[in-house]
Amino acid sequence: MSLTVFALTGAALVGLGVYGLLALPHLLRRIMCFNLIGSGLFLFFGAAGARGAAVDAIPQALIITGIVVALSASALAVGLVVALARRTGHAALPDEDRAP
Amino acid sequence: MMADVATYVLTALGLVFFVAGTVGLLRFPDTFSRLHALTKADNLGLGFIALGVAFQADTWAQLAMLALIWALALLAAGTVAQLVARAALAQVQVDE
Amino acid sequence: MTVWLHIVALGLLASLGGALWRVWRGPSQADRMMAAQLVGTGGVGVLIVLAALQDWGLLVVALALALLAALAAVGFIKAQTPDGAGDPEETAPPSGWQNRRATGQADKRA
Amino acid sequence: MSALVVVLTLPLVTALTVLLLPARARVPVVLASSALIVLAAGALALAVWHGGPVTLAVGGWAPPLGIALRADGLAAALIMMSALVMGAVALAAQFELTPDRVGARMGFGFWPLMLLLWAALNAVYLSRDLFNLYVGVELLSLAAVALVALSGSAQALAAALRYMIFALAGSLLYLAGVVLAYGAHGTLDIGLLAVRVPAHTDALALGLMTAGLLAKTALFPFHVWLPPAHAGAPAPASALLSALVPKASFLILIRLWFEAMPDLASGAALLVLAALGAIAVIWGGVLALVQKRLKLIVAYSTVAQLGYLFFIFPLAGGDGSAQPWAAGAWTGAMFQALSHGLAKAAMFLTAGIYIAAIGSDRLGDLRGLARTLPMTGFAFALAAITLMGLPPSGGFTAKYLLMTSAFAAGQWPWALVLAGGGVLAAAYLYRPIAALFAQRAQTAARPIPRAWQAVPLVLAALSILLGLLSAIPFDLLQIGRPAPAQEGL
Amino acid sequence: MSLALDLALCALILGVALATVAGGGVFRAVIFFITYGLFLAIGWARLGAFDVALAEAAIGAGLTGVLLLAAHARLRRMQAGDAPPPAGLNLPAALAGAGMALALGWAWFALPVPATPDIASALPRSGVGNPVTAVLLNFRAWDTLLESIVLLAALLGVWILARDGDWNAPLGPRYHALSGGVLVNFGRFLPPIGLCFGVYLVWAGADYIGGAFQGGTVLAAVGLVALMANVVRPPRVSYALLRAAVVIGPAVFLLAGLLAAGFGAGFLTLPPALAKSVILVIEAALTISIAVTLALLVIGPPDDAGRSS
Repeated sequence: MSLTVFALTGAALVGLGVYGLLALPHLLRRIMCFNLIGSGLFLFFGAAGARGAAVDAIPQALIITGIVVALSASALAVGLVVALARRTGHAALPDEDRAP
Repeated sequence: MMADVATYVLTALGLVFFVAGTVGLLRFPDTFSRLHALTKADNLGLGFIALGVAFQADTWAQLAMLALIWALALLAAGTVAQLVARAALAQVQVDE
Repeated sequence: MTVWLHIVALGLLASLGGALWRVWRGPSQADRMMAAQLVGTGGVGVLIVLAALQDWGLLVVALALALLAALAAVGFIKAQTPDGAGDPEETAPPSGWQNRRATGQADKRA
Repeated sequence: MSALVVVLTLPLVTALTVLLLPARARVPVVLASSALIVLAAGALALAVWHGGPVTLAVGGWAPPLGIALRADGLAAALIMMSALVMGAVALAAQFELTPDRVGARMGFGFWPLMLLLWAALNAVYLSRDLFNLYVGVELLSLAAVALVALSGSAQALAAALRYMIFALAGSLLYLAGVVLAYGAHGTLDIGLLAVRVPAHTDALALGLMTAGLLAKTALFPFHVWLPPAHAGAPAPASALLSALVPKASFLILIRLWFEAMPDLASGAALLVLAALGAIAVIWGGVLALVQKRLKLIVAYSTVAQLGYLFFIFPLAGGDGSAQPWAAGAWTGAMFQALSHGLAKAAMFLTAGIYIAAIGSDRLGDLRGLARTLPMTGFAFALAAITLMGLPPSGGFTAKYLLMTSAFAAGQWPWALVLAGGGVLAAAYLYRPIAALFAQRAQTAARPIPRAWQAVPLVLAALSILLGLLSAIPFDLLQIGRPAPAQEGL
Repeated sequence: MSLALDLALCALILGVALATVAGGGVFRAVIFFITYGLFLAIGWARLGAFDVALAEAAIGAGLTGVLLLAAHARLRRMQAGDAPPPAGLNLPAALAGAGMALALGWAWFALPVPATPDIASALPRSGVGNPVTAVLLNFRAWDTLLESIVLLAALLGVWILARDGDWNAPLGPRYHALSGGVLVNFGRFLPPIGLCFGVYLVWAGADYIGGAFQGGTVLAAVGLVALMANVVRPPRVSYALLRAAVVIGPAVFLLAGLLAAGFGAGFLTLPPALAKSVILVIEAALTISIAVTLALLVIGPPDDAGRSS
């Protein structure tokens, strides 16, 4: 039962993150939303890996790898946002596509 | 048995301090009084919880760990409270 | 004992929920950060209780959390200073703090 | 030590070495090790050619516990193509990205990022493990985003961020599918997933992974990030990004649809994939037609050329088994991937030469440059032949194979798109060619070393050679080809 | 009782996440995000995934939080700290989010319970007793090696974001602090504790809770405190020892794998007799690289404050 609670929480976190990613213009908030989606997926994964008779260690190891990868990506994204703001004064992408 | 009683009493006390800290955080009128309420309460709260749980510990290592956690929290909270107060004094800024 | 520890953990979580309201309300950044600090300490408390309840190994997690909460707070303090790299105790930035080779007190010491 | 381990690790070893070396030792080391990797890629292809697919259980742990690597003909061919492109880009970059031309920052940053990109590509080509592929693709994306941002202009940074958002969203969608796949089957290995007990969640898992990979492959309508990113990077980086990076996510799509879960392919899904590809061919071509800068034309052409790859899904099969055209479409799409890689890298490298010579890549400024830089103009024209799909290029072989299978399968709309796309390519490439070969030179050009000019020429010639000697790559691509690619999805 | 605790915890996790997404103001969102990581760490503890709880506490709640706080402060000084909050509910986005959540929710009830890889019988040959460490450093070592390279790629990516004029300046902003002040004393006092704790985590990770990533993160955290308190000075990009520290982890890992291949055992194959010591050596080297890389990722590219606006 507890596992279901955590898994559904994970699913809801993914939904929240997807909403924020699409709806929020500020890039720092989008980065946070990426992390919400990632951690929601991991929570779902962790709950799924704990269903068997013994807790499966592979999801846990993969999640740790995933957390580190997510941090790496966040750090690069944050760096890009700061560098962009330094040159343009905005922390949001221009709305119009460069495509004609 | 005695150990269990100690745990009940001390953790309850810790909980009370935490709740008091939260109430202070919510009720006090300005930033500085909230800050004061907070640092006192949550350090004592954590201390009593740690002490209460310590009566359930099996090994000395666990006791040492509990002591270390509390000491670290105390140190960090003291430092941080002082610096945050200075920062807040320098610029009482209201964001958004 | 198990039931009691559950109750303590639940009570702590409820108290933290209250602190979150202060994070929401602010109004100053310091208010939000201090409330978050209380949430951090409370989280350490919850983990200590869970350590007694589930596995003493969780004390390691509690210690890591305590350490990292301090880092977040220091990061906040830095961010509060005028240039984002200072120290609130330097009431005014040392003369020429813009220039890293200039005579900030900390520079002399190093 | 097997060639597979060498191609897997030598780019990494070189990247780490380059970080420790002083600036002047950097380029010789990269060039030497690039040559070694090309040799190792050749040895790997030879080993696959003679002995069939090469497999390796990393750490001695077989799946589902460990990670399996496998070089089939397709992986070997892609590794070889990537090695050639990387080697050429390194040769061009030693002229173009020297510290005194572009500054110490770019002069340093390009090399380790290029090598990490290479390592990620080879890791993805070889891996059989869905989560390992995730890590590999993340490494690929981070290195690629950094390369886009390398020039540091506001435009490049915005393009890099837009790219990053698509790449991260794609990664997370893919990861969601991986989580469901492991949750349902307890394995991440492509081979073991192929023999799994089907679960209700499989379609969702495959759909999520596919959507994520489409975003990374820049298939219409996920293509908006690609042109600014590829056009904003320094030319050698653009060459890598356009020629190689989308191929990695496309390869994972192939692995998923043809190897891991071919049983889930429904006619409608295959139709959607190919239809999006068809729209990309037309839309990318039309947009390329209206661009005024050479790099943007070439970048939009990538959107169009990647679209052809997706014709593989409905054409590499039909409703029966063992149709004769299956081989044609599957191999045709792979030929497209290979020849586009070589030709597109050549085009971006020529763009880099023009920018170095006259400081601009506007079509108006390029007028008459083929007179001052004849080798470069010739290289561009050769690469254009491949992209238009004219004989005897590799692009012609690709489109011929795809078109005959479309007719054989009775799916003539794809053939129509192939023909239309060829006409569009001829139209959008005619403009820069006409400008380059115009009678009088517009701008005075700075001299360009002949060795630099020769690099894109060699790549473009290789893309033609791929068509002339198509029998060898054709046979290599058949080695270890998954059964559904023979019988159709 | 236990279920009530989990329900309360999940409610807090969701509430904090909602506040991160829906609340106005970027700073508030950052603070909520920090508390989110904390509650998530407790959630992992409840799920029995102690190593993940440790990683989440250290990385999710700690480092990511500092990263975002520092970025927000920099953006605020460029008047880019906030964007106008979007008006009302974005319906397409809400539909996409709800669709995704519902799809995953449905999947949870539709997922079969599969047979999972047999770790227990392979564990004695892995050289370590902690199954998570065995997966990370032995069974799926190639993942972990690539992951350490991902960190390196991110660091290079952050470095090249420097302005050309700043390239030879020390990394990060120019931190300064009042000599003898509270912050400096804290910056002197904390690192020794963190050092012991981090090393303990690496050492204990082989058989108990911990590991190179968690230990490295703790080291990075105290390193950051020391940097911010100006007790330690950040080096320049060109500093040889820095380059060596960043490279040593992946390098030792690769070398071990290639040596194994050279002796005919196969790439990254650790003979059971040697596995424990080899893993400890790899973890020690990895910890150094992870700690340095993570700390430098957070402080960002060289940024000469004197020339910044």
